[in-house]
Amino acid sequence: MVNTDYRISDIMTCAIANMLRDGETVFHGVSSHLPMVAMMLAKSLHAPDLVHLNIPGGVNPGSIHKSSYSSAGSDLLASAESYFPLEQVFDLSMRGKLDVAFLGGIQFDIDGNINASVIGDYHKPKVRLPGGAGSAVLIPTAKKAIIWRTKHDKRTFVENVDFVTTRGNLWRIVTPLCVFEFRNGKLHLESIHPNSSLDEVRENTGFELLYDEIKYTEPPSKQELTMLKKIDPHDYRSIEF
Amino acid sequence: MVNTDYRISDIMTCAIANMLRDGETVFHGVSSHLPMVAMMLAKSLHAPDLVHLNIPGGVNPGSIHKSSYSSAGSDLLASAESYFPLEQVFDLSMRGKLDVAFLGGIQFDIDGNINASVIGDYHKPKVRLPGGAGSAVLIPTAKKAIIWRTKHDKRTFVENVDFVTTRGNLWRIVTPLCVFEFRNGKLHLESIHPNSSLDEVRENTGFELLYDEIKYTEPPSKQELTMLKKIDPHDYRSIEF
Amino acid sequence: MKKVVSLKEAIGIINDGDMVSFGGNVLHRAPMAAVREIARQHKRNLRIVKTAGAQDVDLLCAMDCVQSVDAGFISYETKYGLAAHYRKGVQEGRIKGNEHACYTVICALRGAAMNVPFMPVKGLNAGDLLLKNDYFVVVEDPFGGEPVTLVKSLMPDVAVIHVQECDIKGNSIIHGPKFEDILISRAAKKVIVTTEQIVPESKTRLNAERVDIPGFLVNAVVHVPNGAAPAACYRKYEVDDQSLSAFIAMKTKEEIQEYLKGYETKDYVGERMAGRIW
Amino acid sequence: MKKVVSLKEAIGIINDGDMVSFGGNVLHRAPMAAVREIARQHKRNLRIVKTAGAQDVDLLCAMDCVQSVDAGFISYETKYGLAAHYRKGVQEGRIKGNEHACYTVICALRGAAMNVPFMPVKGLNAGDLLLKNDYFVVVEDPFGGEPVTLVKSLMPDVAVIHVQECDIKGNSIIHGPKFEDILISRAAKKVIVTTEQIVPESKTRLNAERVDIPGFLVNAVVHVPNGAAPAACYRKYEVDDQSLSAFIAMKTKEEIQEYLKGYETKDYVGERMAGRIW
Repeated sequence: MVNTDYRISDIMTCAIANMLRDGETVFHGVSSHLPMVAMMLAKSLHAPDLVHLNIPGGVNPGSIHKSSYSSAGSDLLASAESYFPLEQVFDLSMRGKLDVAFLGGIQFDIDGNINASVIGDYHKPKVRLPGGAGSAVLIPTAKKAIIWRTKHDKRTFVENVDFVTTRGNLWRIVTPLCVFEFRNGKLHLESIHPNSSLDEVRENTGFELLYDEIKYTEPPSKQELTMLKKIDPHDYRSIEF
Repeated sequence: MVNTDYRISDIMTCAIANMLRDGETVFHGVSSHLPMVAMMLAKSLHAPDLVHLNIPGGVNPGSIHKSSYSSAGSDLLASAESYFPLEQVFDLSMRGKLDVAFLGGIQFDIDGNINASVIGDYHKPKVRLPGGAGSAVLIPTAKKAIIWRTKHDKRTFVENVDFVTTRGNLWRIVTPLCVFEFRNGKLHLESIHPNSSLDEVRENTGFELLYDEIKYTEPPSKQELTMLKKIDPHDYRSIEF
Repeated sequence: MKKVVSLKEAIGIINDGDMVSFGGNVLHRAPMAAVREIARQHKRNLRIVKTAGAQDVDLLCAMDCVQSVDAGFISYETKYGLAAHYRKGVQEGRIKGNEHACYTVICALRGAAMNVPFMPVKGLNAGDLLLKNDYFVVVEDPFGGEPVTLVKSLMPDVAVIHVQECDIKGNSIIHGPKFEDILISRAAKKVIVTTEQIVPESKTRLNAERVDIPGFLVNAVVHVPNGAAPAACYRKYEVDDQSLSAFIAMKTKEEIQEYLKGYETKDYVGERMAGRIW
Repeated sequence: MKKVVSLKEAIGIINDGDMVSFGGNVLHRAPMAAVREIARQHKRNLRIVKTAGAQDVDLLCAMDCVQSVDAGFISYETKYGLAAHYRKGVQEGRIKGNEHACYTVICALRGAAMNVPFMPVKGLNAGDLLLKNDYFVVVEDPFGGEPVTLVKSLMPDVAVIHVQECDIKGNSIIHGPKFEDILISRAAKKVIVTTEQIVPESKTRLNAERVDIPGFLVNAVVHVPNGAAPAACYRKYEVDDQSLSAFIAMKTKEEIQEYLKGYETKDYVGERMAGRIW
């Protein structure tokens, strides 16, 4: 079943792109190349009026070809249609007008708790993580919070997170193996990627897998792969792998 | 003693200009032609580094020749050196960094209470006045609040104001007859204009005149009058008279 | 999806009872064509929010469109005198005049932009405004400092803003002073932009960093050259002295209705633009 | 009165124990020459405030200049990995890592710009950040709504900002993204601007509406071409990959001291400008 024409990064990018609807306001932050490419893909295919928001404030950048080392760089403003910087993106989300926010995290548990802060005690941490950046205010306020994580193992999907940077109201988590949906207060297995299996997901997840039926993530279409080559010729979507 | 070379508006303008020091940040609002001219005069003579702030946000406008009907117009920005709009002028004052603010008012009493709101009851006013604009936040926070008023009568300088729009911390009140100084919680007669007299001030003031000695306001100098003709050729300083 | 609409359609967005905030300041870049259309459509019980208003507020007060006015200053400037209709409405008890300190309007709108119920305000710590108005309250500082004044947020339903340039997506550029227009565009739930000129998207994109209101915040765009008149519009026109003086001399609703009628051709000149396929 | 000074003089404004806020964001337009000079002058116990920092914070942590860091995110981006010196400092208890949500840093700085002791924040209503940090508190809404989270204001003593253009009065123009630079220039008591270029006053006056930081807010101007390197500076230069990678590989203070020495000639190139009569 494994198609060698696409990689895990392509599957994740396309899966995320397909979660985005036309006209939505969508924000990604720093170190977020994969969702950035997914947003451009959605905009190029089914969501032309998607509103692309980012840290440097470039609304609907015309291109992301120059974003090699940063998804928060000036290049996003240089080709944009207007200026709407981070401060105001946050305000927008507070007003309930941010449809989708992309966020990270290091640990997740079945109850939708997210840790991006510390391993160990907050005041005397064993490991000080980079911090949740926008998570603690965007996950509670964005209409749909999508988390992506390029690692899927038992250290990431844990029984209990070490610290709750924020919790609740997340919408989807996209990993190299599957998509989780958060509903009724629990993470549910929404779909398994075509490159993976129920067993593999189970072996790499530290909590019980909840699901109604086994579904598989739609593999990238030819059209999507062709478009990906065009909008992301330098393969920034794979930087984290 | 009356010198026909200058008018009351000239005396007031020069008196105000002489209250301003070099390097100070100074703000005037709407309907404030006289202080606006005074600021330009001070800047042209003894205070070249005075920072002129205003509602449209033009920092240090190069000219006020076009401000015929408004002291809040775009002309102040058109010839300015930078943009610092009203919102931020207020913030600046809150931070204790506004040196001088020019404000109006309709009634004043000896205790430094200022009314710019209503005559009669606040909720059922006999007369609804325009409102105190910035007064209620600028008088408490600007280092020196200067009030100018082109009327000096017993309806303006009253025993008790009808409503306290704000109070305290004013510094000077300049009228067509005199200058009041606010100190130790009371208005004191600081100087009488050369065109007026102690009797005239007393007859037109509704509260007791406090003073240590009788002083007279310095009359406009030749240099000041010459400069006034240059910076205010259309005599905006007399609009309110 | 089509944002460029007629003035009538745009003002149709406003409901009776809405909280409405206008751009501009006193005699400058007030959205007067939109204000006139609000009067023509007989909107009722509007709650107006503006730091410093003049003919916009006065005209709507004259035409019985207004329930309350939250402002720091309502008056023309020296040359044109006071806002007689606003004063009369407040004095007769038909209109509630909620006096602010300009800055407290700004703070209340900042609260709306951040979607919090109040904003702390330094400076407003004395006088009767604090005592007579329930939108101010003084609280203890939970971090242990001095007592703090809070102003209740003002969350406009609609912001109405007149700009010099706007494209069909709503990306708007204001030349000259912006007054509180950017703030109200963020504070309001919906934004109506009237514009001197509808410019090509390629032009706004060239000036992306200078776009003051991004299109995705804008609900309706109306092409109204001279849409701020008789107020001034930077780089376009000065105050129309004759029109303003004439208005200020008017006493009755009938006179003002005639005045509004006199502007119809001018105010509706952009209708053709709205009809066009873009 | 003379604002154009040497880098050494400008950084002399900063006292041990000061709260200092840096402009830029992660790898972009961070005031790195100024940061290096802070390290060379062995400042101690600085309390750093920034929404999202990288080498600026990491370098000062490595050189023991830092007491606490209030930030939402401290890390390089994907390609360059984590901020090892910051992490180590926090893990060893030498540095207090006050985690914010980027937005709560912004709100805390807004509080400083308005000189109020706290700012209400929508959104931060769940999780341990609220419980573990004394700079957040949840209070009743005195206007009768839901409970409200307040963040304690962060009032920087000094803001340090790198810009592309500045005149001798301090009027500064930032090209491209401004990040939180304008906010911190208003929030801080003093402002140090380092600039790629000192431009004639006539040039800033021509672009008055585009001046991001008016001169009267600026205490010191330093001419430092490449003053953001190895971070990127829009329209001037990209990230200096080699320098950044070299730094990230360094483990000891001695190595970093050498690294700082290697920048001295570049960082002090503007000294001659400071000496000139303007």
